[in-house]
Amino acid sequence: MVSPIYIIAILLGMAFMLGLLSKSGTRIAGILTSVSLALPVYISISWFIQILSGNADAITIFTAGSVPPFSINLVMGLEEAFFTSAINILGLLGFIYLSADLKKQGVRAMALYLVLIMGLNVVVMTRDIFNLFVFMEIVTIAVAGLIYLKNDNQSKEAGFKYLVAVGIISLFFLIGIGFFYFYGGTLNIDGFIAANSVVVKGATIAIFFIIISIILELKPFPANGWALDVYQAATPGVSALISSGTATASIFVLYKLLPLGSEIWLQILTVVGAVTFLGSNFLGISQKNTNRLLGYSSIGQVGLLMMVIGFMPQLGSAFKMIFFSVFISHFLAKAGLFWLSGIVKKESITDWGILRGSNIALFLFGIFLFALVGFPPFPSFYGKWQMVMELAGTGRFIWIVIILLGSFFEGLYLFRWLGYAIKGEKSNEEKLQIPWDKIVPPFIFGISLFIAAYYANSMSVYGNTINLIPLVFILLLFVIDFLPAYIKNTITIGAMVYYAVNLYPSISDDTLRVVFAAIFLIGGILTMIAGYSVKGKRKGFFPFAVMMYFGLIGLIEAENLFQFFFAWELMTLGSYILIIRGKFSMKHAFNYMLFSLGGAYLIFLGIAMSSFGNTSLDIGIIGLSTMPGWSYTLLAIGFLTKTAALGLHIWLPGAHAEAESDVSPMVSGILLKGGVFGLIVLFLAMGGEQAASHPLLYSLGWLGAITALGGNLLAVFQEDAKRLLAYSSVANLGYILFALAFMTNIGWLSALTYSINHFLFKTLLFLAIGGVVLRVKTHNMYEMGGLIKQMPWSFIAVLIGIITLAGIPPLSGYAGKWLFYNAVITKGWYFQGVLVFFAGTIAFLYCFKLIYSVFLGQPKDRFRKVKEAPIWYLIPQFILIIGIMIFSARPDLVLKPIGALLTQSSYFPSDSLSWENVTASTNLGYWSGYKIMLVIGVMFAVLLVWLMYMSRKTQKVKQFNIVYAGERPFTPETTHFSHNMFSHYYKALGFLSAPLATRFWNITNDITHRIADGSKRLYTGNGQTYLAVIMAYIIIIYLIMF
Amino acid sequence: MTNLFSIEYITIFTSFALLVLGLWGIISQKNIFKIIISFSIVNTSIHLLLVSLAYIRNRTAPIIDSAVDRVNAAEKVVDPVPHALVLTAIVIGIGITALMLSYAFTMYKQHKTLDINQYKSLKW
Amino acid sequence: MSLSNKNEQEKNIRVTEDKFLAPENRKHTVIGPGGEEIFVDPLNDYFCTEKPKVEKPYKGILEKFYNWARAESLWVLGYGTGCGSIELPPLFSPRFDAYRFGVAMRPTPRQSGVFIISGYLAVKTLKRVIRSYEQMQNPKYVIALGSCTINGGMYWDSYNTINRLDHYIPVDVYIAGCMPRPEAILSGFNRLKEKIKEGRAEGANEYIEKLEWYKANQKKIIKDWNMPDYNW
Amino acid sequence: MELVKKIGFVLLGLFIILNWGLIMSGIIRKIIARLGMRRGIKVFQPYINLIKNYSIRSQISHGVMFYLGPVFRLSGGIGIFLFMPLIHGSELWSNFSFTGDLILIAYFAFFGMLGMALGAGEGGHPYSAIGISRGLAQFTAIELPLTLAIISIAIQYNTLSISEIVAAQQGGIQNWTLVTNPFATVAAMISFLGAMGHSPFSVVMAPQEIPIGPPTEYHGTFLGILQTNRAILHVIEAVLYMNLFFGGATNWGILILKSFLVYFWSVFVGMVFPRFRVDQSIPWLLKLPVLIGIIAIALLII
Amino acid sequence: MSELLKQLKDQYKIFDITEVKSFQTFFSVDTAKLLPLVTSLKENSGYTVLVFITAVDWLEEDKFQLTYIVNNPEEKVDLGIRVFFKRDEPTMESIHHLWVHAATFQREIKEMYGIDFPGSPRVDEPFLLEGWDDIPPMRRDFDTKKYSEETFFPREGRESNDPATFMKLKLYPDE
Repeated sequence: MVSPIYIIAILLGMAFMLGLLSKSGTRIAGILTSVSLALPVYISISWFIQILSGNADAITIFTAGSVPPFSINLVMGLEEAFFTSAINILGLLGFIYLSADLKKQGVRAMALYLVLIMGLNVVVMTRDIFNLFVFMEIVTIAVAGLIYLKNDNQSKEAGFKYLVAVGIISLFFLIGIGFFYFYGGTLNIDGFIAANSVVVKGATIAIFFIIISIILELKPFPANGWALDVYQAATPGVSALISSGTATASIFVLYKLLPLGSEIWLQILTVVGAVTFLGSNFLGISQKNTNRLLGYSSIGQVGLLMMVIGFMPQLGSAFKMIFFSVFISHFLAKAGLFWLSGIVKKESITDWGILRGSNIALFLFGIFLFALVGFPPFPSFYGKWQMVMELAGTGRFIWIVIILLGSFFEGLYLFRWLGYAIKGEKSNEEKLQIPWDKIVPPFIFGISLFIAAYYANSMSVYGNTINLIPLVFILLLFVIDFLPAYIKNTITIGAMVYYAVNLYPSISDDTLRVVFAAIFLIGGILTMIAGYSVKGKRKGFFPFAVMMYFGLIGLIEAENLFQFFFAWELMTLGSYILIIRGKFSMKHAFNYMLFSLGGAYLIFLGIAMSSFGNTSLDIGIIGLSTMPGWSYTLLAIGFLTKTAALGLHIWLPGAHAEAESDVSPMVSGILLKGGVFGLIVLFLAMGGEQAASHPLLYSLGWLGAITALGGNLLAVFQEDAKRLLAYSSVANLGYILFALAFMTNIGWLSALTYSINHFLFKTLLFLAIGGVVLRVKTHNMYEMGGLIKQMPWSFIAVLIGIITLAGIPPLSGYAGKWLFYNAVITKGWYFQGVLVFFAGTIAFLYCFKLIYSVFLGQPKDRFRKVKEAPIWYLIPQFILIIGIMIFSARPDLVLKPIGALLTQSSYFPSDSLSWENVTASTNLGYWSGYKIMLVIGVMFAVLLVWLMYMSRKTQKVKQFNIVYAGERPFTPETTHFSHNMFSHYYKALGFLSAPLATRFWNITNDITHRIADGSKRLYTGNGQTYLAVIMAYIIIIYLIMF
Repeated sequence: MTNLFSIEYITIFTSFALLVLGLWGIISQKNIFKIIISFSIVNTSIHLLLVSLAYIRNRTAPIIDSAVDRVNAAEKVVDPVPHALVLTAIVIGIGITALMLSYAFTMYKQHKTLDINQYKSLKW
Repeated sequence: MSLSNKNEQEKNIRVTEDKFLAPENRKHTVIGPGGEEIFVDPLNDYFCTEKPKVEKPYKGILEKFYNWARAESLWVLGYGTGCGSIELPPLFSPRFDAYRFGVAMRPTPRQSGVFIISGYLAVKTLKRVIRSYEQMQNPKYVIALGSCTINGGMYWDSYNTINRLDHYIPVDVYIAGCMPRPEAILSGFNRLKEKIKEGRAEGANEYIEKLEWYKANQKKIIKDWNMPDYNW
Repeated sequence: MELVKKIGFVLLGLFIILNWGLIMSGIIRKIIARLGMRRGIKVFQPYINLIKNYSIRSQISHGVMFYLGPVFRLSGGIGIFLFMPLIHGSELWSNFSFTGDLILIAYFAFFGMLGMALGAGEGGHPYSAIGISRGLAQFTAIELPLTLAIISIAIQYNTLSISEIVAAQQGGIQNWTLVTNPFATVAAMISFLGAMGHSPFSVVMAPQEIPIGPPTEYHGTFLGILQTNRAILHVIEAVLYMNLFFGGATNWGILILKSFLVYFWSVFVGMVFPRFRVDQSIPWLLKLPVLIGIIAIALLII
Repeated sequence: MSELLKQLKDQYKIFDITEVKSFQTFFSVDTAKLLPLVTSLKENSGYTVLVFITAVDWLEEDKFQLTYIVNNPEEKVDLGIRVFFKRDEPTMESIHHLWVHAATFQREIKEMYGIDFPGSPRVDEPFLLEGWDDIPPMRRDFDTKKYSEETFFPREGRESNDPATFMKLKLYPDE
């Protein structure tokens, strides 16, 4: 074991030694510096491992060979070892990253760098308050020197502001030290704590100055203008050091010094942290400058850490894990992002499209962002979860709201940025230059994130319940991303089949789960088959597709709320990436993410509220919630964002319409069912039939009905085929919501039938239309026409699809409608029912428009030679058609077991559907799918034969052989009646389709951004204002405290 | 009850006066050099404060020489630690000030102005 | 069929000189969605170029029965070609009440069996008449109203009014007069009925049998036909 | 054997309904003519027209859906017939009504419409598409009062089975829905006007404006099939309304009389009122008739 | 009115002035001066309406005449402007930029008389005659009877009488 003092010795010694080298010796200096940075890494890590494994105890190093107060002592305990390890690793990697810049500046810059790292180490280790001051000043000077590295106007300005601000702050620190010594008679922290038994008023003032200075060093909002300028102006490598390194050290100092203060400091810290987290992230939402944006995020994260420390007593034993998770995410991700920003060298986030030039960089970028926002499986997800749960346990919901709101704002700007990176414009001339020394550090940090994720998972209370195998599989898919698409597709399908086979026995006794598992997995396999038509490698598609599907399956498998939420977030993440792959998807995917994020946080809050007063996290506790009104409503709204209820639907049309042809069915036919499943879980937890008169259900019923009407009405006026289908999905989810809200046996049966049907026909329609779009390369229906001749199979698929959609007997759509009517009349929601029926008739309008405008009418010249949709699109379509046919002819095969389950379970014992062979009956009416199919089939066949006999001599004619009042049609384009087909309907009912929701969200968005933009002007750029704010901040905190 | 005009109070008041003066200067002065000077004043005021806090009536400076013998030093001299601290703080203060000045110099070289209001390219 | 034969056949069906070919009917290429070039020959691609076939009547009593039904259900194409069309509306008024003879107006040639040419035909109108006539289904009948359809009437020397309708489409019944009164038209309908019942009203088949002669006559004056020969 | 007998009676019923439909339309035309001081067509003119159309020698087709459209349409018409009980109390004349109830009939009406729409759509004629878009648009509004009425009577009789609804109305005129639930009857009868396509809701077929709308390209056998369907559909829809609101029928005579009177209601209104545009008819239908329907339900649930 | 004419006489050398009615005056002008003249009439003198354009074929004199009637809606007076040009050079400046509907008149004149108006929109498209392949039918050297007999299959046995002679013979056979 090497004594930690050698860390200081090596770094300091080398810093002095470098001064001896001549200016030309940069090469040697570089090597020497690297070596001298590597040794501390070894020392600190070995200490960390030894202490962690219990082989060594924390040691105190007494300098000058005597004990305090006559000497300065350094401590190397577990925490210190951890933080010094982090700092030293960062130092080493940061040096590798910065080496090119540093070499340009010569050996003195390297010496400065060494001094900085040394300073940070000492700041962490020292237990002497004055020593702390000295080394903090050293760090300040080193940082100020490194800011100068960039050597442009902005960095000078920022450096000056930094110096003045930090100088003033450290002077306050010095005042504090003076009082500290005056009243405590010692400079040793431990000594002071020991002597703290006689706390006098003067000591409080000392502690005030000391802690407030450290807080100010951590850049609390709004006294942090100088810090933002530094982040923006410094070289990204240096910004990384400041953000991850000095902030790490400072946060540890805060942690170290807190025992000095009284309990009230924890509360102050919480408030300060909360204000910082929320405020900084809020102001970040309208920020476009890359590094400044990272600065906002950085400050926000530190605010969150302050909150965590402030809640130390409440978090109890979970504190370590939470702190670790949040800290490590911030530490790794923020450094990584700053480094990437240095590689990309773009000032505005809108120019980050260039990042696509490198897969590895894009991958790392994504990882860092997801880690920051707190998506699973990254550590901050566990941290946030645990923190929220602990806070919920003590009923601190306001704080949870603040954390979630701040995270939401953070997600907002980070995902906007990600959107620009994945989809932003990019000029072809520019190439991303990635030297190895620049990419290695972020790469290592990226990998470390996964390791940290593993540890966070194992430290988390519920972490061991997460099934990690799918995640490993997803990682594996990343690794084999270089293979051609069809191999990966086969592997994926194989994995899903394997999973399905293994899953079935474990859930086979719960038909409800089986139904949804079938929708998710069979649907997944079918849509993946369509993926075979894609040539090339299709990079980055499969991991996320699998992620989405496993997320969905995870919902079904979830036994506790943690697993549920984990799966929910996984699904959101996967689907987001799938959606953003579309050509014009940037905006829509961003909307999707915002709504998903907002929804997820509402669910999170709902879960937290449910868990209040409950010991376990079983899904059932939702029903035991001590504040059911809140938790039900929050959870319901959260799930409704995924099912796109009217008002929350505005993300859906764009996201579904602009997605790739085979992604649309995934996200429409299948993904939406995730939300439905969530609602089912919620409603079951509410207690099934007993809760049927809950006012929430009544309003959800109305919402469902209005959604159905609005969605269909909007679909009618669309010219874009996929958008039409997307709005239709909105409406269909409205039906399902409505039927679920009945909370009766038949109502639920109807909802499940709808769900199955919607899966079948919407997947079918999206695949069919997707195949058409793939061939004709346009979404606009009026540009198509007459494609039945080129694409007869797609036509059949669409025909079956719309017959099912419209609920026309004999196909299975009718089953849903029939059950639905019985449910409406049984339940007594007549007017809502009529509204939904009206919506159903409106569905005819767009069904006709869809099939007519695309397949019938006048063929266009451009599409004279288009081929039938790829066979890989047709195969799943026809499997689905077979599914529809079976379900139509023998609905009892599916509905009987579901009905049995609903009836037998304690949830819906009464008023069930009774079966007599193939005839279903309620106490209102009866229906026999099999016989109807038979009767209609026979009749149709007879009539067809008759017609074929009667008109056996029929001349086949072409498109222009139509009666045109003695004229001939001019061109196909002018003869095809399709554009604005329902203008008369718009005249009559168009006012109902006014985009109120869009307008509302636009205004909300606008106002939020305006406020953020306006508040941002607080940071005037004037150093003096910043100082004034700092002083005002001190005074305000002082006034609050005393 | 000590006299308000005794040396320790005077130094403390002076240091606070200087502190306020310096802070006021930092906030109100537009010239960068004046800001740096104000900063130095604050620095000095705090040094003064530290020293005055260490002062114990009727004792001498903590220098062990013929006047103060080694044995009774603990009763005859003022607390030596703050003095040591002040020495260090002065050194550090000089370092910071020097760096500030060099920044100010290079800033002036480029913009030919010392008005801090002109350096607002970074904001919002 | 060999390629050259097919080309020849294609040539046969073209009646429009290049000079009079409408711009939208010229051969052109468009770019398909995949960037491929697609050659479009509008006359071939938009229109059916098949030759019509003679539809033989049934034999014996069945055809008689059918003819009776056809005669008793005369659906008139409501297309006022000349000034005589002003005489048609009174036909359906209470005073004359053509409905009682099974006569009714239909708005589309596809569903109509009787075409009333109500007076003079300018060349321009003739073009539309022929197109509409060809779109009617076999069997179909033509009633020519007024002297203009017989010999040009008062427009006998006009440069753009035809003189004899039966050179362009087969005519079943002429009703002379300038203009004939509705009574005369009713009488004409009855004559047509007799003709149909006797099985002599085979104008549709006659038109197809002598198609080349009719087409030659038509082509002589209609130069910008802009369609394949037969408008299905 | 049972099945063969059943099918035999079904076909017989279909034959009767078809003939009655043709004769009824002849009679109605005759009545209209007499109102207009004309002699009018022969009563059997619809038969002649039908035979004529089946006797057309040549035909053209625009494609598969064009060809199948009439089949769909006729299937729709006959399908409704098949699921409709005709004579109350008679097992043999109840067709296949045991396979589905009122909801089945309400939704099966769409089957024919969809087929027709597709067939006409493939014709490629813009007027067909215009007619269909008008028809569908107007249909959404027409169905709404009917739905309200259906829900109202479903609440009233607590069943969706047509046979049971008819059974509940037996025993004199005071038991008819017309008397017991007048608002539902009024709403449904307004909806009936639209379903029959006479003015004021005849803009779908507007012969002068968009040559007869959807079937503008249909002729010969195709048109014959459509006419056959029309004859069946008109009667069977009248029978549906008769069953729901006017006490059903206990024998063929009453069925013929009642269906004639129900159908004549639409003709009568059609003769008196001029035509609505689509954007006029939809708001109109969504105001008064819907209000009446809502009252019909509200009265029952209060 | 007379003042205007006087002014026009000075400015555009108009000649052959005929006052048909108190509100209607015709005069002739050189072909080259027509466009400035009508422009001035429209812009300065309030003749804002083009009533019509018509053509006369003076076969014997071997020239075409075009007549432009313009109207002053304020004073309710008309002016008829005649221009003449040779039959073998049937070209005239277009005035469609002054009155949009002039293009339609010009198109008809082009079709019926073969007088060209370069630059006039759609002037070469058929207006009434579809697929006309002969000399313009309104020219007096076009023999419409001959054309009809050659083209339209005259029915045998048709007699044509001069109505005046025929009726006189029929009603008053004695005279």
